[in-house]
Amino acid sequence: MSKGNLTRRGVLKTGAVAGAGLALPTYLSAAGHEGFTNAPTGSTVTLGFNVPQSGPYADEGADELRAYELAVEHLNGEGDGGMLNTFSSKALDGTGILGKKVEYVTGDTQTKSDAARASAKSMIEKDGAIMITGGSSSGVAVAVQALCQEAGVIFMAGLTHSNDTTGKDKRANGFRHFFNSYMSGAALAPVLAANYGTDRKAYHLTADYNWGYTTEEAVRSSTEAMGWETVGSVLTPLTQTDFSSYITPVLQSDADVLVLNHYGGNMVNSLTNAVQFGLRDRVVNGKNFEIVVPLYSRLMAKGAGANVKGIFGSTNWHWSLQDEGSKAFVQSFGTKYGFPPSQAAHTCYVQALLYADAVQRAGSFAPCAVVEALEGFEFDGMGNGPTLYRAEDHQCFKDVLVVKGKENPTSEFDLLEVVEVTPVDQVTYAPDHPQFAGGALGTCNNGA
Amino acid sequence: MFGLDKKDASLLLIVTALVAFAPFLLNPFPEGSAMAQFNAGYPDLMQRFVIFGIFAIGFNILFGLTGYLSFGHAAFLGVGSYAAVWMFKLLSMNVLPAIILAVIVAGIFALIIGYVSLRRSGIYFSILTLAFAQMSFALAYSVLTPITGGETGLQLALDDPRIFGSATTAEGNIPVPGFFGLEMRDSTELVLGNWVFTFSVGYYFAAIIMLLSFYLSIRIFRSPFGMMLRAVKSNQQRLNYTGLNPRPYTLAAFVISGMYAGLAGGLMASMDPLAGAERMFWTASGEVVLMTILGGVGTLIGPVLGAGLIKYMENIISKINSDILHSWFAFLPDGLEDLVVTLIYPFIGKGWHLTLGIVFMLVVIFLPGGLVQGGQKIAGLFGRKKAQEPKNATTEPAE
Amino acid sequence: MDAIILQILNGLDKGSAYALIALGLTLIFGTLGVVNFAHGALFMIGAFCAVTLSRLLSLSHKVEIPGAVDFLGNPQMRDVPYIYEIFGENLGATIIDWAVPLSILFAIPVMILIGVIMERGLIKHFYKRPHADQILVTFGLAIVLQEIIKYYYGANPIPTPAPSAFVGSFDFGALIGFDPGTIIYPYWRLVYFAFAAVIIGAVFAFLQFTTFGMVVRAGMADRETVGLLGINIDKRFTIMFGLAAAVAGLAGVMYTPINSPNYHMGMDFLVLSFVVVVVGGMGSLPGAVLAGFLLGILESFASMREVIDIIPGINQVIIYLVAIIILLTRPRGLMGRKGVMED
Amino acid sequence: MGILEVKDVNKRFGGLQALGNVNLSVAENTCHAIIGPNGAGKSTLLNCLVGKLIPDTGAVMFDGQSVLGRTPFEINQMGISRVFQTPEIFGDLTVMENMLIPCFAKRDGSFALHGIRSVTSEAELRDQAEQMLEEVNMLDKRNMHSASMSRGDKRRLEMAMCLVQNPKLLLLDEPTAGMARADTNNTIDLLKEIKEKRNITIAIIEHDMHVVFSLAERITVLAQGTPLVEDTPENIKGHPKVKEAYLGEAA
Repeated sequence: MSKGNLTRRGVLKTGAVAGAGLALPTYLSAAGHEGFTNAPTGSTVTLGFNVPQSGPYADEGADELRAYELAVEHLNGEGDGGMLNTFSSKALDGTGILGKKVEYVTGDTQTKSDAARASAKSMIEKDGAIMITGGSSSGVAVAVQALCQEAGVIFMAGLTHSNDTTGKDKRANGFRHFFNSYMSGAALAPVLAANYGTDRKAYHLTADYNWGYTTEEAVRSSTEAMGWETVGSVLTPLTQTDFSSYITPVLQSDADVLVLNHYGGNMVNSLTNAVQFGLRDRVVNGKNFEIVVPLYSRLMAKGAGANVKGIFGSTNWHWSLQDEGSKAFVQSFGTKYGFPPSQAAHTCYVQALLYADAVQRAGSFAPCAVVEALEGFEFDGMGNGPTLYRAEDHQCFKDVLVVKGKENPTSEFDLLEVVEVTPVDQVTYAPDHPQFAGGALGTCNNGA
Repeated sequence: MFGLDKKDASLLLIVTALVAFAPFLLNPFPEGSAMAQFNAGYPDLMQRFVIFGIFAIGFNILFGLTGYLSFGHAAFLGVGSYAAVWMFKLLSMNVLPAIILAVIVAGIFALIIGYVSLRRSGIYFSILTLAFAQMSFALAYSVLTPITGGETGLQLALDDPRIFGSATTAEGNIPVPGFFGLEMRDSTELVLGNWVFTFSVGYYFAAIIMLLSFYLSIRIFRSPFGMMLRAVKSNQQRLNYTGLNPRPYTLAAFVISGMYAGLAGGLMASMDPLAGAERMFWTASGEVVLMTILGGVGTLIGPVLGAGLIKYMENIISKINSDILHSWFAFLPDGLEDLVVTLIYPFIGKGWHLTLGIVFMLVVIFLPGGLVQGGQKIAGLFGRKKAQEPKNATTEPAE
Repeated sequence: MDAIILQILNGLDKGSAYALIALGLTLIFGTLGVVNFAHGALFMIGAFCAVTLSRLLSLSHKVEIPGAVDFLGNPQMRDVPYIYEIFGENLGATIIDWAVPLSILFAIPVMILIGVIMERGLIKHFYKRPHADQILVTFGLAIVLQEIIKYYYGANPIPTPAPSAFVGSFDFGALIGFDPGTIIYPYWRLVYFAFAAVIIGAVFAFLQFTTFGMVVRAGMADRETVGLLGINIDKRFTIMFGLAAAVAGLAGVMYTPINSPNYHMGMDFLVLSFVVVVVGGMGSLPGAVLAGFLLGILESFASMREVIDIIPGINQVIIYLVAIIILLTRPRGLMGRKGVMED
Repeated sequence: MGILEVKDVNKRFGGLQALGNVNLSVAENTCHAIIGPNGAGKSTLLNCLVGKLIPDTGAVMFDGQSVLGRTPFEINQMGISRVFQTPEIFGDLTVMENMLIPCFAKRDGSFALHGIRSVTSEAELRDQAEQMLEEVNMLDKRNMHSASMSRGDKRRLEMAMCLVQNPKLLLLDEPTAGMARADTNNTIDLLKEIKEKRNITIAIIEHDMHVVFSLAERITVLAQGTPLVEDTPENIKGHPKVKEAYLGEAA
C-alpha cells in the first residue's frame, strides 16, 4: 500500500538533474527558467493545504482537510468525481491538472498569523507548493494572502468572512470563494425584517477585532436601512469566555434584539450565556426578544447545542441544499467520511477545483495566467447557483443562505435549516463600497 | 581571540561553522527520499532558528544570569516587529533602519516595563511582566488596531508613503525588504546529486546578526557586568552590603534582553514584513522560557539549542500527515503498516503539541540541565577523562 | 442601581470560578511548594468528567426509523440509549438530564485518583527542584493532558446542559422591591455560586477543625519542623494534592452548563488563576479567595458600556491593570507572607 | 569625636522598645565590642548602622556624615563593611569572583556598566584580590566554587571580601559563632593582625567572651535596648551592673 509519494520538486524525481553533479547555482528561487515560483517540471504538481490543526478551530480544519483530500481524489480521477460532474466548466478531465498528478502537503496554521505564514512558507520553500489554500479565520487569510502575493504563488482562501480579505487587504494573487460580512448583513436584513418586523431595537455584542468590526458595521447598516434602531454596541475581548457581564446590561436596555457578532468559541459561549439569562423568554416593547448570529457554522451550532434553536444567521452553504452540485458533493463526501460536509469543507473543496480548472483553462501554472483565468470567471454547478469571480476584488458573488437553528434535529449534523436562499443580486455591492474601501489588488506576481 | 579565552573562542568558532554550513547540515537527506520530510534546510525555518536563537540568547541574559523570570518577553519582540514594519511603511524597505528602530523601541519599552516590574522579585516580578505583556497583546489586538493592524496584523500596502524608496516595484507590487539592494528573500540553490541546498540571503543576514549577538552575549557573560548579574542571582543581600546597587544592574540586563527581543522582532519583520499581535500573547512569552530551560538555563549555547528544537518540532513534526506515514511504512505488510501508522499518528501532524509536551517532560525529568547537560553526558561517555575532572566543574554553569 | 446589582452578581459568579481554581492552586503551592501549571488542566479534566458521564449515560444503540432516509439515502437511524431500556424511558431521560450533578459523584474519585497519581508519579520528584523546572514539567503535563482530551473529544466545545429543572432565571428584583424582570439571574449560576461557597467553606473547615488539617497547616507554615516532629507529612501532602485536584475538578464539572467545555479551557483559565493567586498573595488561602472575588467583580464592572465609553479597551486589560496596581502597592499581594517565592 | 556616633537612637517594633536612647561612640582605629544578653537589641542596633533599619528617632553619624535614610550599598560606599553571623557570600561564584566583586565596587562605585571587557583582563583588581586571599591563606582555593567550601572558609572569605575594600569601619556580627576553638583562635589572630596592619576601626558583636576580651579595646554592654555601661575590658570584667545583667547569667 503506497499512498501519495511526497517529494519536493518534481525536477529531481525525474532524475533529470540527478547525477549531474554540481549544477550551476541558479539565482533566485527554484526553476527560475520557467519564470515563476515552484513551476512543476515533473509528472506531479504539489498543492499546499494550510489549515488549523491545533487550537480552537482544529475540528473545522480537519473538515477542510477532508474536503481537500476528496478534491485531490477527484482531480486525479479517483472516486466518483463529485462536483466535477456538475461543474459548468468541463476543462478538468480527471487526469490531474494539465496532465500532472496532484499531490499535496499539509500544514498547521494554529489560527495564528505567524504560524500560518511559517507553515505556508515551508510548503512554498521546502515542498515546492504551487498554490496555498485553506484557513479558518480572516487574520490568517489576510496574512497568508499577503505572503503568497510576495512569494508569487496563488492563494485560494478557505473560510474567511471579514470584508477586509477582499477589501482593504485584497491581493492580486488571492481569491475568496467564501461570502463576507457585507453579504451576511444584506442577506439577513430582509429576512429579519420579514420575521421580526421593521420596528426593532438592536443591541450588538461584537468581538473586539477586525472581523467583528466589519460584521457589526455590515449588519448594522443593512438592518438600519430596514428601519431598525441600534441602541447599544459593546466590544468584547477575544479571550472572553464568560459573557454574563455583557449580557446583563442587555436586560437593562430597551433592546428587543441581540446581535452576536462572534465566531467560534466566542459565539458558542455568548449564545449559551444569552439563552441562560432567559433573553429568549423575554418580552420587550410588547415583542418577543430575539437573538441573531450573523455568521453560523455547523461546528458552532454543535457547540452551542439546543441554544441555537430558532436563531437566525447566515451561511455560505449547507449540505441540505438540493441542487445537483451540492447533492453530488454531499454524496461523495458522505460516502467517504460517513457524515455530511460543513460549509468550510465545501468552500475549500470548491476552491481547490476552481484553481485546478483555472490552470487547465489557462494552460499554465503561472500565477498570472491563473489570475487571468479566474478573473471574471462565471461558473455554476458548485452549490451556490451561478457564480462570478469578480475581477475587481477577487470575490465570488453568489447566493447566500439565511438559516435558522432547527427545532427538531434528526442527527448531530442536522442542526440548521435553510430559511431563504438570498439571490446574488441582493448581496452584490460595488467594488468601491465604503465597507471595502482602501487597499488595492496590485498586479499579479509570478515570483521568480 | 576577539577578547575571548580559548574555550569561548572555540565555542564561537564551532557555532559559526554550524551556522555557516547549516544549509548542508540541516538537509542531510536526499530529495525525494522518505526521510526528506525531516530536512529543515529551507530558508524560512533556518531564519526562524537563528531569529529565535537571538530571542533566547537575550532572554538568557536576564533569566540565566540574574534569575529574574520574565513572563512577558514576547511583548518586546512584538513591539520590535511593529516598529520595523512601520519603518518599512514610512521610510524605506532597507532593513537597517527598521532593525535599529526595532531595537531602540523595544529597549525603551523594556526600560519602562522593567523599571516598574523590577520593584518586585520572584513570582511577583513574573506576574507583573506577564500582566504588562498581556495588556500589550489585548490592546494591540483590539483598540490599537489603527496602529497595529489588530487581528490581521500590520502589513505593507501599495499606498504606503515609503519616503526614501519606491512605494511600489516596477511590476506594481509591494517591494521586498532588502539590505542596500540585497533582497532578503533572494536565494541560491546548489544541486549536488540528489541533494538540493538553498542559500538564502535572509538567512545569512540573520545568521551574521545572530553570531554578533552570540559573541556579544559571551562577552557579557565574561564581563564584570555579567559577573555582577550572576552575583544578583546568587546573593542580593551580600551584593547590597558590598556597596553595589542591584537595581540598575538588573534593569540594564532587562533592557539588554528586551533589546535582543526587539532585534529578533525586527529581523522577523525583515524576513517577512508582517507583525501580528499573537507574537505578544503569553504563550509566546512562555515559549522563550521553555526554549531557555529546555536548552539549559545560564549556559551560552543552550538557549539556541532549545529554540532550534522547539521550532523544528513546530515546523517539521506538524507537517507529517497520515499519507506520509503510510508512504514510510509501505514496505510493511498491510495490517502491520496500519497498526504502526495508528500507533504513531497521534504524535505527529496535528498531534505535534503532544510530542512537544512529552519532550518537555522527558527533558526536565532526565536532564535537569537541559540539552546542554545531555550533550555533556554524551561527551562524557566518549571521553572518560573529562568526566573525572574535579566535581565542581559540574555545578558551574557550563557552555 | 439594578445594573450594578446585576454586575455584582456576575462578579460573584465569575469570582467563584476564579476562587475555586485559585484555591486548589494555592493548596498545592502552599503545602507542596510546587508551582503547578497543570492545574488548569485538572479543571478541564473535571469538566470532561461531566462530558464523559453524560456520554456514558446516553450510550445507545441504533434503531431504524421506518420510512425515513438520511442524507445519503440510507435508512435513517435513531439513537436509543440503553438506559431507557434499563430504567424505562421516563426515568432514563431524567437520569440523562441530571448528568451534570451526577458527575459530581463520578468526578470526586476520578479527580482524587488523578491527583494522587500525578503527585506520586511526577510531582513528588520535583519538590526540591527549582521552580522553573516545576513550571516546565507541569506545563508539559498540561499540554499532554489537553492533547489527550482533544484526541478523544475533538477541539469543538461540547454542549453539556444543566438539568431542565435549573433552566430559567430567578427573579431577585421582585424579592427586594424592584420591578419584576429587572434583576433576574439564571438558576444554574446561583447554584454554581452556592456550590463554590460550600466547597470553599468545606476546605477551610477541613483545614481548621480536623487534626489532619492542623498538621497540614503546620506543614504549610514550616515544613521542616513538622517533619522533625516525626509526622509523616508527605503522605498527608499527597492527599492534599488529591484534594486540590478534586476541588479543581468539581469547579470544572459544575462549570460545564455555564460554558460548553473544550479541551482548551484549562489554558484559558491558567494565566488568570495565576494572576488571582499572586494578587491574593502566594500561599494564602483566604487571599486567593478574596482576590478571586475581587477580580471577578472588577472585571464585571469594567465590561459595562458606561465604563468602556470612558476608557476604551478597559475591559481587555482590567485584570492585569488591577494586578499591577495591587502588586505595586502591596508587595506580596493582598495577604501574602514574606519570603515566599520572592527569590 | 569618634568615627561612628550614635545619638539618642530609638526603635520600636509595635509595642516592643527594641532600642531606647542608645548613645554610642566608636573611636577611630579601635576595636569596640558590643555585648549583651539575647534580645538586648544588638542586632537591631547593627541593622540601624548599615541602613537595613531606620531608627524612629535619633542620629547615626559616620565619619561626620549621617547614615540615616541611606541604603546599605550607599553606606558601604561610605566605608562600612559588614560580616554576617552566617556567612553571606556569592555561593554560585568562585572564590576569586567573590573577591573581585568588592574590588569593583570599591573602584567603580555602586553601579557601572564596565563595558564588555573581560573580567580576566582586570589585572590590577586581580592582584588586589590575590593579595588579600594570600593574607587570609586562601590563595590556593581561588578557583573553588565557594558554596562547596567549609563554613570556616566561607567566613574567612567573607572577611576577606570586606577587608579588600579597605573599609574605615568593619562591623562583625558574631564572627566566631559556631566555630571550633582552634578556628576561633585563628580568627582572633587574623583580626589582630588586620588591626595591626591596617588603620581600621572594628565594631564587633560577640557572645564569646574569650573573643571579646582578646580583641576589644572598649566594650559597650547593652541590656533591654539600652546601653548599661561603656568601658575598657578590664573595668567591664568587674563591673557589678554588668555581672548582674549579663555575665552572671552567662557564667
